[in-house]
Amino acid sequence: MTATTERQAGQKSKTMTMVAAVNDALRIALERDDKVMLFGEDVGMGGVFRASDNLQTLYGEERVFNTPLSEAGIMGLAVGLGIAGEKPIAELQFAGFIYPALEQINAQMGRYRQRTQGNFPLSIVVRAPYGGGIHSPEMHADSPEGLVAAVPGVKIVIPSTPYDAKGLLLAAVDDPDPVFFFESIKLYRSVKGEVPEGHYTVPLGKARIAREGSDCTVLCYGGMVEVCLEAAAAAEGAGLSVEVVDLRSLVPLDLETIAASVQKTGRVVIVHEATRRMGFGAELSAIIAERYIEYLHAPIVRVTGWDAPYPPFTAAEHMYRPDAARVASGIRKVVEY
Amino acid sequence: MTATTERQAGQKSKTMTMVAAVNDALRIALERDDKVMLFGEDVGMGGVFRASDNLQTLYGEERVFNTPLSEAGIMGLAVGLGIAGEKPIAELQFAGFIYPALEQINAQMGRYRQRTQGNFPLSIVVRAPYGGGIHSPEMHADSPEGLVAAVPGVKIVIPSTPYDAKGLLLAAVDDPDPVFFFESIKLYRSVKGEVPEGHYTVPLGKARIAREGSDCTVLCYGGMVEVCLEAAAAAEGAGLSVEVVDLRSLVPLDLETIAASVQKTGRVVIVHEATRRMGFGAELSAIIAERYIEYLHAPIVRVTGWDAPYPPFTAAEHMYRPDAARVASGIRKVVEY
Amino acid sequence: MTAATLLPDPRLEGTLSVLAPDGSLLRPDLVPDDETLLSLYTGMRRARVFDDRAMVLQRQGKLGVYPCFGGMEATQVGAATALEHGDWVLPTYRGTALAMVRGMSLAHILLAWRGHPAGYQVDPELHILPFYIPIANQIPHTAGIALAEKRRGTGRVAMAFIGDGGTSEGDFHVGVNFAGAFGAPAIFVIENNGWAISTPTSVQTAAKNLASRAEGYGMPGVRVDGNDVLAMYHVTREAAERARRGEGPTLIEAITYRILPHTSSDDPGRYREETEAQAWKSGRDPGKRLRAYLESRGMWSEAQEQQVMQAMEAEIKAAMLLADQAPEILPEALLEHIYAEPLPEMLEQLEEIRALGALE
Amino acid sequence: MTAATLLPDPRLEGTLSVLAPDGSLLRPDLVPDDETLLSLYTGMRRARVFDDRAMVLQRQGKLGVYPCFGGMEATQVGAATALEHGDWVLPTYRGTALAMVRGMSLAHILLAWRGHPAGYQVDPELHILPFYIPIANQIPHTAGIALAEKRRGTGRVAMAFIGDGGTSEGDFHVGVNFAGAFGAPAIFVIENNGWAISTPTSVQTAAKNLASRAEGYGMPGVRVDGNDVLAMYHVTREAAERARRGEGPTLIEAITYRILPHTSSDDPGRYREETEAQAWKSGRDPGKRLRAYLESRGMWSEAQEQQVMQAMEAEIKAAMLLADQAPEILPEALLEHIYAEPLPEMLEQLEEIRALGALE
Ligand SMILES: Cc1ncc(C[n+]2csc(CCOP(=O)(O)OP(=O)(O)O)c2C)c(N)n1
Ligand SMILES: Cc1ncc(C[n+]2csc(CCOP(=O)(O)OP(=O)(O)O)c2C)c(N)n1
Ligand SMILES: [Mg+2]
Ligand SMILES: [Mg+2]
Repeated sequence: MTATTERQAGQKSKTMTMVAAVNDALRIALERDDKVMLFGEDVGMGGVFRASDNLQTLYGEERVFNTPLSEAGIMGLAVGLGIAGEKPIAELQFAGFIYPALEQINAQMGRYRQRTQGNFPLSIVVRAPYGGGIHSPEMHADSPEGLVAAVPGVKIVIPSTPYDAKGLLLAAVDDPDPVFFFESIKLYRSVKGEVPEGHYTVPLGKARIAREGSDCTVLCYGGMVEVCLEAAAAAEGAGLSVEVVDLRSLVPLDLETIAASVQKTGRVVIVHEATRRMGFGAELSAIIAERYIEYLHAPIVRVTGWDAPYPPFTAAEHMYRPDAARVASGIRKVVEY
Repeated sequence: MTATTERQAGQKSKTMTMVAAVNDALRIALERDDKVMLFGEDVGMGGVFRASDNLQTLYGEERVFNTPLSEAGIMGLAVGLGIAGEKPIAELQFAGFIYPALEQINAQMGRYRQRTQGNFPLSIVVRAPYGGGIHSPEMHADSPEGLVAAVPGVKIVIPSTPYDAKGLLLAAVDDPDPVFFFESIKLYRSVKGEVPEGHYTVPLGKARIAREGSDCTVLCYGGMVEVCLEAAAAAEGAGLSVEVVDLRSLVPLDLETIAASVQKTGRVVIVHEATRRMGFGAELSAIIAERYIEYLHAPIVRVTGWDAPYPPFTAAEHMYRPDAARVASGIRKVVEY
Repeated sequence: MTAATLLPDPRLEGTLSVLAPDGSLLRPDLVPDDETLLSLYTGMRRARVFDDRAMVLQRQGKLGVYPCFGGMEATQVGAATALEHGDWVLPTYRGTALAMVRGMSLAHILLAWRGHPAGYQVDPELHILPFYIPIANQIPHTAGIALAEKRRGTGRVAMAFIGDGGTSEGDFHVGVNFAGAFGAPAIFVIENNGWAISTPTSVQTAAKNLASRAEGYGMPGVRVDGNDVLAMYHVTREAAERARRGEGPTLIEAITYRILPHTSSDDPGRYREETEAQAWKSGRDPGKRLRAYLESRGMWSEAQEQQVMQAMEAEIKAAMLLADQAPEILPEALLEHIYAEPLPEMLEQLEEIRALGALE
Repeated sequence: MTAATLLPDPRLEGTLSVLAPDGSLLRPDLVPDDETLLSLYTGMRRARVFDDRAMVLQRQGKLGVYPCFGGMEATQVGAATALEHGDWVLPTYRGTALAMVRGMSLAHILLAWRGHPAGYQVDPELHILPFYIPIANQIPHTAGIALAEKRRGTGRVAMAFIGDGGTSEGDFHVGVNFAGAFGAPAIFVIENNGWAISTPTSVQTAAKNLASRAEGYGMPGVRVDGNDVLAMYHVTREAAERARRGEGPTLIEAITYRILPHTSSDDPGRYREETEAQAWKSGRDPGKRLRAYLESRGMWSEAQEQQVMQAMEAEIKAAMLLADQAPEILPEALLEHIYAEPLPEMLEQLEEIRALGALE
């Protein structure tokens, strides 16, 4: 069950939204392995984004269920089930509600394998809708992937297409380590794509060149990929060739793809929704400054959320979440340097 | 009460340990302002490191007291007291037990000023002994300053000398924002220094050149400063002039001092005990790669804890916590580049 | 009233009622003075009108996601009315009626539900804190505020609301226990409306009721009919008096029902039959209940009713006008009030935002 | 026995005892069979000898900070003995006696308290998890493990220990409530030893007792004399049987006393008079109590006592020899078992560590 297989030749496919792709992956995971259980706040009725729609009906209340309202409890339950050899898929209703669960994540989930010297590995998937773009209330648009990346022992995956969402989620379920799977709320219904039927996996730790280019590298993931592609397309008009790297997985990180792109372009812009200070861009930048500085022709620029909370509702969101214009301005900074 | 004053000329001084300096600052803070309250697990009897020794006797159980055992509760209590206009000084018994409190820190303490548009500012100090070096049990040697630095709205101070410990702590008490004050456990009793009697402050946001040098800049703080100084002294033997910058405060960060040093040396080593991935070194490196890359002659090297939990007791600690030899090897990497 | 509405609801077992659902008086000893009676009634009416209107405004795109409270107004109006000026109130997102009773202006409330910074600038004089979105976080704050008041000997109390679902969070436990341990003058009101989005209370916990938690924190636990505003008023007042006497906190479980969706974004049809909601709606409406009683005493007429409704509609209209005139949000708003003084890099970020505005 | 030791302790009010402190039999109906009696007694003796010895070893620099449990061995030995093979045990840092009863080897335990990785490699067959350092984290795990066993229909239960101080943490609440809500076969034992380092239980909470929390989670709460190993054995067994019958979790509050310092690093003289500790030590020692009973039935002699003690001393010596022979810790140990496969950058970090070793 741990072998990951890429998409089979001849596999049929369907056009679907990102949330449908997630739902499809969850259904297949439940179908393939009786150890898989799916739970979280309101997961039984399909979840607030309908990612688990219909799954309780198909697989029963024993395997797909609501929990009491506690993120620490949901993470702790997942750890306990993992200790006992089950394969829990836990949902945090919004990534902004991960904070009460950080004790269980940091002190337990990430450390359990080492604390038991490999005797109690935890094969857990934690799904969390993250990020902004839909005018949500306070705390509902946070991007805490950087906090989770600080935890040794957990992996982090963030898809940007329906195809990847399904394949990466199925790979995460097969993975022997705890995997955080952040799903961009903005992309749930705004993006459609071809998704093969049945089981396939996209391997963790491999970035995707979303657009090739030679003048500048843009590193991004999740909800920012479409924004960066838009900026890259606009830059083309100005005669600039921008490479957009969709990291797909922050831990493990695809150092090879990053190295190759930086080596080629010598200029790097990093884009994420999270705050700048201690966002995952800090780690990306540090890695590049440590390993590939000889290739750099310009400062590494971060285009990110500001060092402030994500603002609620419509009032100021447009000034907070990076858009193509801001990415373009970041690109200009590095190419004009 | 908010004006900060540097040490007065003619102020008498005493040689004391770091923990004595902390105790002295706490006593003065309690003495100066009736709004100051001091609490946490076992704080009443002086705390497990005796930082609050004798203070309950002096200021009574109403102002210096034990709380029930909950870090979330301690942080939440501090927020509530802050809302009501008090000036709480809360202790987390070990920084490694900050994780259950991250909800209160991230969702509340850091956001309250903005959420109330300045009407409910929180003048809170959170003290937390951090880091390794004393063969402590699992989870007792963590360095979570990077996680806290990810929270907009809070400040972070980490002293490395008794003089700074007292002056920075008194400045933190006067500060109108929540300030996290991380105290290196290793330094508590191993370091002595001259400390003026009475009240004085060391301003937040100003780094200290712990040793001047011209070949290479070492950025460090807290328990790593003495280690870096040792490495710098050893490097001198090899004809290298190493500048050691004791940051003292991570938020706000003294960009000017960092810029001046990087500009002078063109080579940077960053040292901390926390894990490398998403440690505060990531942010430091990213800031330098974004602002001062033109001055760099070498990669930015991070000498840090490994991407793994801090090991318990004596068995493997010597291989985990950066020591002078490791810092020296980092220095060699950047100067020999 | 249909037959269904008359069925006793097991959730209400052991709760205090002053009025029966049909408005008949059960506890003459607990009826407050006329002025209070009228202010409780108009408070509920005004709140309900606002709530209905807010749902419409939300559908028109004039508010963000709105957490409606219609049908539950008695818990909030009763509890808030029982407090004095200077007492603190810590609401959940569903606490708009608490805010109204505390005197927060409707324009302010509308701006809050638009996410306009002005809507967050709560007036410290009102002693009501902003709507708490992350669940249960306010509970430890309540312990802290109450402890501060105790230390100062002001006789003020701090009251927090929380949902039935919210009682499962760690912060609920931690905060209530702290308040108990410190003997702090706090009141915790569990607004038990039967649901946490799609999760019924029976899935939330195996406890028979939530007031039974009180003993484990060393404080009295009180169960009350949350749709009976006189009962709510009474138990809150008693709890406040206990607290002021230095006898510590109280845990109140108010049984009510969420007859509406969770918020303007929710579709309860996905997870429940509406029969129970219908029964509560038609049979246990808190406004109708008190009105029937007031009418039986000749204290209320249809004319008065119309007057309150119309005045409220006019007030909302005026508030909307005011809210619409709120100043445009400047880039500064994003980075202001994070620290007392912005950090240098934040000033640079502000320049970036301004420059982008110029670009577009 | 001095007069002081005979004073009734109010903490014990309402607890179940099978034996009086002097070993006289109070509940003949609850005495287990002879084999169990002897294994409970020798379990306690062995545990106490180990604990005494471990404190000495710690002072000699041969163990890290050691959390002693002497005087509290009955809670752990009684509870662990009541379970079956295959049931799960989640200990706190103070749970060395639990580990011994579960069959963890002494060498293994010694290595754990040295921080040697081998000491963490708990044998999954024993179903005892590593000593939990961060307080209360194990409680939600217990709910998860118990839920897994319930789903599989194995009839196995999961039992967690926690201290009185630990009950104030959010994770305690969250985990116990989850177990209740899921009707999971879990047992939560509060090892109430009166102190959380320097904080007495009366400062920890205003609750009269901690078993009173149970009702708020919808499960039975049981109070037991934690220094009476027969009572501990009995209530744990009952709880396990309930759980196996599908009747859900139980919360047990075992009243005991921390007669020793918090750990080898603590000095209780800083925060308490030792009179209470002395009274418990001399008047309520769990080993003496059972021994007196066994002797009254002619089931134990001084010769047997000497044999157990000497065997245990020999066993500890042998374990120390084994522990001292544990392989030197290689750099690999730091970065191994973080992930199933190390990340590429971790392999580089490993090279760095190795290079440093070569340097020095
Ligand atoms: C910490 C946290 N987790 C999850 C949510 C998402 N959420 C918002 S309301 C809600 C249900 C709350 O139910 P209850 O406490 O009963 O209050 P009610 O909405 O019924 O008034 C959830 C899960 C949140 N706001 N905060
Ligand atoms: C989350 C967390 N906070 C703080 C500590 C530090 N600490 C270790 S033991 C202890 C007291 C625990 O008391 P109690 O739960 O009564 O257990 P006992 O030690 O008495 O067995 C504290 C505060 C910790 N280990 N974990
Ligand atoms: Mg509810
Ligand atoms: Mg204890």
